[in-house]
Amino acid sequence: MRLLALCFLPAAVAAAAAPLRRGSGLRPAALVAAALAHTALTASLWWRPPAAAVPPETVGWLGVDALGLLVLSVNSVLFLAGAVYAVGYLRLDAPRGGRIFVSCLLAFLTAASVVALSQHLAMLWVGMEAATLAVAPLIFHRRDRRSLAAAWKYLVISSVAIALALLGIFFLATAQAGVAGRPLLVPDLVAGARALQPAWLRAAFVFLLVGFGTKMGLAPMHTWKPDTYREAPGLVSGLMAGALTSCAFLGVARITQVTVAAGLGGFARPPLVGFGLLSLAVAAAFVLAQRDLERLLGYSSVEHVGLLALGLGLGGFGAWGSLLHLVNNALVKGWLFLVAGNVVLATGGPASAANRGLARRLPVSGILLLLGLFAVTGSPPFGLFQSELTLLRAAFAAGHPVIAMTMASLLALIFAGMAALVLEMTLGGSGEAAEAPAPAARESRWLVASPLALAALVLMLGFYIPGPLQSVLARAAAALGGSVP
Amino acid sequence: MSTLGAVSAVGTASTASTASTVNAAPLQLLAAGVLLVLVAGVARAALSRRPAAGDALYRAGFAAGGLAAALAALAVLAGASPPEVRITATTPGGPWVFGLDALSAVFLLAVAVAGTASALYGVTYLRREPHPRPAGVAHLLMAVLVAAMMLVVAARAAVPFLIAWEVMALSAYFLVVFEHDRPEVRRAGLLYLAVTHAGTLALFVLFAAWAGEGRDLGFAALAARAASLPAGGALVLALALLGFGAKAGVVPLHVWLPEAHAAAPSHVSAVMSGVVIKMGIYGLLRVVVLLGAPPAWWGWLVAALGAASGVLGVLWALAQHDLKRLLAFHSVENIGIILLGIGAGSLGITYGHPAMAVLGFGGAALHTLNHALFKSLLFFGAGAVVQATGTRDLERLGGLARRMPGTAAAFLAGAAAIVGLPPLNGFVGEWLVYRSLLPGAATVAGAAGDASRLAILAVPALALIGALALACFVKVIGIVFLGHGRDDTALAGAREAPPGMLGPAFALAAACALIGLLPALVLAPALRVGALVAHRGAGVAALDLGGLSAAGPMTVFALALAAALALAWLARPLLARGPRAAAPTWGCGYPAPTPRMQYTASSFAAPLLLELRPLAGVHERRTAGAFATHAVDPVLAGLVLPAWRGLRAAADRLRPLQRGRLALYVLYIVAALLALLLYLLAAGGGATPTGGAAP
Amino acid sequence: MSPLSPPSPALPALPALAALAVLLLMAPALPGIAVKTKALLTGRRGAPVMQLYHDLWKLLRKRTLLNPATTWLFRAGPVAVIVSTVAAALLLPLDGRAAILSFAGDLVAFAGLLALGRFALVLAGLDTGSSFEGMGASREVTFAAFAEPGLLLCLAALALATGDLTLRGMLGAPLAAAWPRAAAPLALVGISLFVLLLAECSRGPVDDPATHLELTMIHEVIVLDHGGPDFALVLLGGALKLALFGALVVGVFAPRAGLGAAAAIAVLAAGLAAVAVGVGVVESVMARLRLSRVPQLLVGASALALFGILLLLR
Amino acid sequence: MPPAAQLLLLLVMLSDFAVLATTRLSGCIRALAAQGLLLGALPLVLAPLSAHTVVLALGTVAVKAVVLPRFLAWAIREASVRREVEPLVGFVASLLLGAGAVALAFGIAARLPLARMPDALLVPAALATLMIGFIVLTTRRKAITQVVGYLMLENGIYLFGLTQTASVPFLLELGVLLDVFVGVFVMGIVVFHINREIDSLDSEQLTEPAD
Repeated sequence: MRLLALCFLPAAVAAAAAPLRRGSGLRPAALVAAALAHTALTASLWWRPPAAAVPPETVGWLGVDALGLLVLSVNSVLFLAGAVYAVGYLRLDAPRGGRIFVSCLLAFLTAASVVALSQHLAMLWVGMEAATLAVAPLIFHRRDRRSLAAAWKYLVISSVAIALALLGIFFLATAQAGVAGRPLLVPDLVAGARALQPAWLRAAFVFLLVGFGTKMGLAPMHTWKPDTYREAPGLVSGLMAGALTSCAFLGVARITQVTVAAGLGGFARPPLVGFGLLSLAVAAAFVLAQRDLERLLGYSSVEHVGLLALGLGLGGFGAWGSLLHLVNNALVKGWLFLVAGNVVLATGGPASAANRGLARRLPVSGILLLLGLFAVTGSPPFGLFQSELTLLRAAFAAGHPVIAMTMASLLALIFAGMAALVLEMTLGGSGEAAEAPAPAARESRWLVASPLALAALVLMLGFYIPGPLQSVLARAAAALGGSVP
Repeated sequence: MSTLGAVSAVGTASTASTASTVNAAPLQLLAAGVLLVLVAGVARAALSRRPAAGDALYRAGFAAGGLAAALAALAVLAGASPPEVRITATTPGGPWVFGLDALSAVFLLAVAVAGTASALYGVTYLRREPHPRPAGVAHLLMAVLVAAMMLVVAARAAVPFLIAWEVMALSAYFLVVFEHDRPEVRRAGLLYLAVTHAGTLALFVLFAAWAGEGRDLGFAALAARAASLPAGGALVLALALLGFGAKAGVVPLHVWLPEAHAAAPSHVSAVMSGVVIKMGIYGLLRVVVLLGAPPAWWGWLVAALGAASGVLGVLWALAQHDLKRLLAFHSVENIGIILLGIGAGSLGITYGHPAMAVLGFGGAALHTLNHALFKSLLFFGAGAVVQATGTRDLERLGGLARRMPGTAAAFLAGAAAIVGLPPLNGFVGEWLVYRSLLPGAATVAGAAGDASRLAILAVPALALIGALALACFVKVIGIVFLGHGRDDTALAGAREAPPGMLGPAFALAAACALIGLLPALVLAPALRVGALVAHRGAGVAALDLGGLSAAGPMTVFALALAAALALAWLARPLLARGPRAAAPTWGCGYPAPTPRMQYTASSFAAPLLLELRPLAGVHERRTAGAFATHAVDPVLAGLVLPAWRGLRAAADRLRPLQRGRLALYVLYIVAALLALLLYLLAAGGGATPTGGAAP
Repeated sequence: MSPLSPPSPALPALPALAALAVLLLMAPALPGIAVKTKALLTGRRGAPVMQLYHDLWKLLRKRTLLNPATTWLFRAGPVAVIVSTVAAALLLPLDGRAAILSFAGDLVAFAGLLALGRFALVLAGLDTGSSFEGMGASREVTFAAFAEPGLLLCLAALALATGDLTLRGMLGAPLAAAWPRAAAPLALVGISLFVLLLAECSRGPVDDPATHLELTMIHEVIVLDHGGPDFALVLLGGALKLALFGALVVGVFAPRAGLGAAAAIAVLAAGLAAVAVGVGVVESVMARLRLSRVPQLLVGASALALFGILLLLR
Repeated sequence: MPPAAQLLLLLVMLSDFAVLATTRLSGCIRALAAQGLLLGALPLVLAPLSAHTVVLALGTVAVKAVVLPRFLAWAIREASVRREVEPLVGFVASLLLGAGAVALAFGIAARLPLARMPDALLVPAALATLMIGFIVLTTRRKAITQVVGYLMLENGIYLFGLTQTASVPFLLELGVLLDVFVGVFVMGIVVFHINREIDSLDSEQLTEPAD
């Protein structure tokens, strides 16, 4: 019941909020209320999981296992942060009263919840498709030529990806033909994994990896990311980089779960590692000399999904590290994109290197951007440090020192490239910023509360991983054939 | 603040409770020190509206915290061995362990003394800056920096170590870019940050490689794994050189160091040069402690890097006309001396000469402490000069000894110490390093084929370093403090620094003199540190450390020399006959000498630099009226910047791949798919699956 | 494993004190001997051997001149030169057996004391702000930078040959024992030390103590502004340094551990005189080197010592 | 194995080539509509006749043969796009690529271990259509042709889905659902705006000098 509510409550709120008149202020309130309710329901799943965690309680095709719960919670928290932010955002920038904006956001939440909770791969696919399409109008939010181009690319590439994923699901169904168990249900697939036809399973893995990998933004299928993240409002980019990416990762993780359970881990891992390293390399190459903050964050997102894939591919500690990184990445991406959104709101232009002295002009956002640079690049004491260190350990534990050293070298390059831009934007600025708009009005409490909260969470994860999270991480990692480091 | 869980003391807890409380005291003192320093910083930041009260609180809190930490260090150096504290962690990598041993203690002492002195100096220094910025944040960052360093040396597990390490690096970064309105400061900051982050990543890899499949990243667990590392831990040792070497400023990883030190406010330069870079040395020594006997190549490599850093560092320093940059290059030089000691120590372990090992490591440890004292002192002096004159350019300074006698005296003491002149502390440290390189009786008695005897070849390098350092500091003092001012506009308003800045400087000068005059105080602890690091080498226990230290005669020598100098100075008036007569400087008959005719910093150093031109990175500029040299860092200008530009150019060449063409983007997806399908075929995916039954 | 060296005896033996007295008293005569030798070889009468004693006496009775541009460093320089040079002499086994002060690694202290003297003297010169004295200071530290590695190489070679880390040992009995098995390297070290003596003590062909042209001077030009008793101390310090290096050279070539105290002191005196004569001979047969050639000479001397070390390591 | 199915599949492949060969946008769309019609007919001949099959066939025809092509035609008219296809790669080269794709499709299909094969031509036709869809997607300039390519890709997947109708219900419906989604979003919103913004459906003009 709670699961159904998680999925359909946002949609219901969206439907209820759609007819509201503009300017009533009720629409942002409805958004926040839905987000709060969603978070509360999600939290209740932590306190009291639906009876019998293993095998997952299944409401039709819905169920909650550790992996799904993790993704669901990440999305929920991120969405709540986004919803609070949206209150401030819609006051400043709300074409048509934000009707489409709020409806699409809630639709996205519904779709993302379906992805996280569905135990049926086809339904996961449907959710993925719906989530993809739900954010498309949001990319086109600015309604100019550049955002149109970005939305078009996003739609075509996502559609191709989603089509390939569908083909992958067909292959998986083919592989399952003649095997006992309900078709395409994850627990049944895992239970009967050894009986699946390996050839079709491999083909399914390949297509699902390319399909969902494109949605994650793994290189070389990442091309839509920088354009899209630059054009979408910061809030939407944050949700895409944090939540949509997590959903896509869940898709990859599910098929990896099945493949590993079938004893084909040796087949599944090299491509994951390859995509991971390639993503890091591409991010490094394009981060250098990048002049736009949001594009930069887009490439940073490519880097981080690369790390997610890498961890999954390394197995062992890597699976655990990857899952922790999922949490960290979502939170830090939300943090940074919201801050980038503040920069765009305050300066009225793109968050490019032409901006100077943000730490002084936008005291909270500027400092958060500066700190975010260190958080997103895995500097201690932020949470990403723990996950990246775990990934490096995983590489050595799996006997791949070269992978570890390649990864570290690329991370160093990425850091240099990111630091060059972010520091140029945040520091300095006295004398250069004579034309700066009055910053105070543009940095309302609603706009900084969420990034601050997300930053606090990321910082906390560097020191302290709460017990329930530990156990969920451990169970999810075990499902992926990994172990707790 | 974190990592909630049970705190339990292990180790010698089984001894009598009274003994264990005494033994635990140093760690409690350290914790108190860290907390006091942090509280002082937070209080100062919170009281930014009432700077006077904030400053007073900050001074008191910082001094108390520094004192507590110093006491903890002294207690351990005096022989206390506190049990380790373990904190159950919720993060991966096992429990967080903290402890203090003699090696930690000597670095903790440096942090406490130089860090506290710098912080106290910084209070007055920042208040007097011409364009005052909110100083509260800078003081808070300083507190964080010092507290983090205290934790770096106390950490006994990789995760807390890395956290403290990076907090240290980042707070230092923010301090370096305190004056970030100047573009060159931002550039310097970026360079520092890029290098330090790369170094941190190297440390990540180091610990990851060391831990392997292990789940516990505690140092004890790592030490237990040391024997099973492939190739004698070659990877770990190489990464240690990379990660810790970058922090320490070993050539060629030093490129960030002069830039950052020149860009930072002077008290920050003092603490960075004095102690932050020493954390790299600490890391290297800690790795040796945990890893046991390093292979021979490592010892030779470290010694060679030390010689290169020392000689090149001082040579490049000689070429500088920027006072703070010059001092920064001297840090590279002194890191070189320290590395020579570490190299000798490591060779001593490898070749089974415990005395060599103990002397080398002990010398490295002592020189670390010494350098912390006199380099901070020198930066205090430089800061006073820069603040009084508004310039760091040597060619515009001169004659400040008459305007700022206190600063000049303190700077002179620091200079004499860093050059290694007896009877000051620099001499004592270098003496130990020399002795580790020189053959002992045992070595000579050993076979002629004993390769460790080749370490003697580093002796002339050390001598060259010393002589060049002397040349350089003669230049600095002569140009800055002696003679006549070269630029009246800069010097017109030069006044003596206030007591708030002179006090910390004199305190450090007194510490330098104390160690120099009473080497007996430090030699035995230094050699104990050396013995700790060398401990896995055989035979250390049998060494007579007291005999090895020669502390007695050294002390007699130093005291006698100091007494003779003082007596001679006091007796000097006895030689005077009649009243003094004033006479101007001999101008060789030229009737109208001007200050512009004085020897300049360029011309002073030119003969040496031109003699060693290929290494020195000096460009000459001769005009009819003037001779000037311009210094470039050959590594930065010839290696690092071209490499960086090359990388950016390569990245630019990749841009067309992402030109926004949808067709191309789809093609990438197709290509990825095809590649995977090929992989599938190669993995036997098609009709002939290998992993399962084909239908 | 034997300890590297026992601590030195608390009370120095009487012969050591006597030898020190001989060294100090004889020092001002050495430049005179050198000058006399040079004069005789070039067919002139030359100044008397005892000239420096007269000069010192004369200077000590003069008034002190005070340059108003200077600070206390200007006056401290000469004092520090004397003290550091005498202190360095205490570390040498002048009687062939015992030094007044000795400890393992005191060779480093020896070099450090010489550096201390140089540091003080050069700063005293720079204190005037004169460009001549700046020039002299620059040259002095430049040549010292090339001479110091040579000195340490020589001492290290001695340490390697004797297995002793004290000057007392490496110039005493162990050295005498080492000569038969390591004659060639020790001879190289001795020659190297002699060349270093020429440079460190500002003798030809490196410097010309007799020149009166400021631009060509090295050592003399640093102390242009010193006068009266200060200048006397500087001159005395220079002479002492010559004696000190002379004692080193004598120590290497004539280890006197086997001789009686009186004989050893006599050999020291004779050796010092011989070294001074040697200096005079060199100055009379070699033209002054161009300044840029001096580092080559010094590197050459260091190479000799290095070669000696390589021979010993073989 | 009904010969009708063979015929239909051959026609499907022919329509693939028709899309590749035609120089007019309207021709492209007509070929696509024809393909949709063929796809709608296939379930009827491959699977036993049932209400479900009929509904599926009707739905497929409605979406793939009627709604989407009309939509495209309407978009062309509305945006007054020029009628040429404007390929990036010439028509002959495209056809050769297509031929290669078909050959490859047959080669791969022969190696695939399929337990129950409704028709020998089904898998090659699916793969060929998929690959030719990719060819159209990557070698044609205009947004409209890219949509056509994408829909062909979809059709290929639909064809493959026909192999699984028996074991997994609703998979094909998912494919049709995908079409609806894409139809609504891509056509309804984006194409409309492309029209308004830049008076052309040339997606090359959407290329921003990005990185």
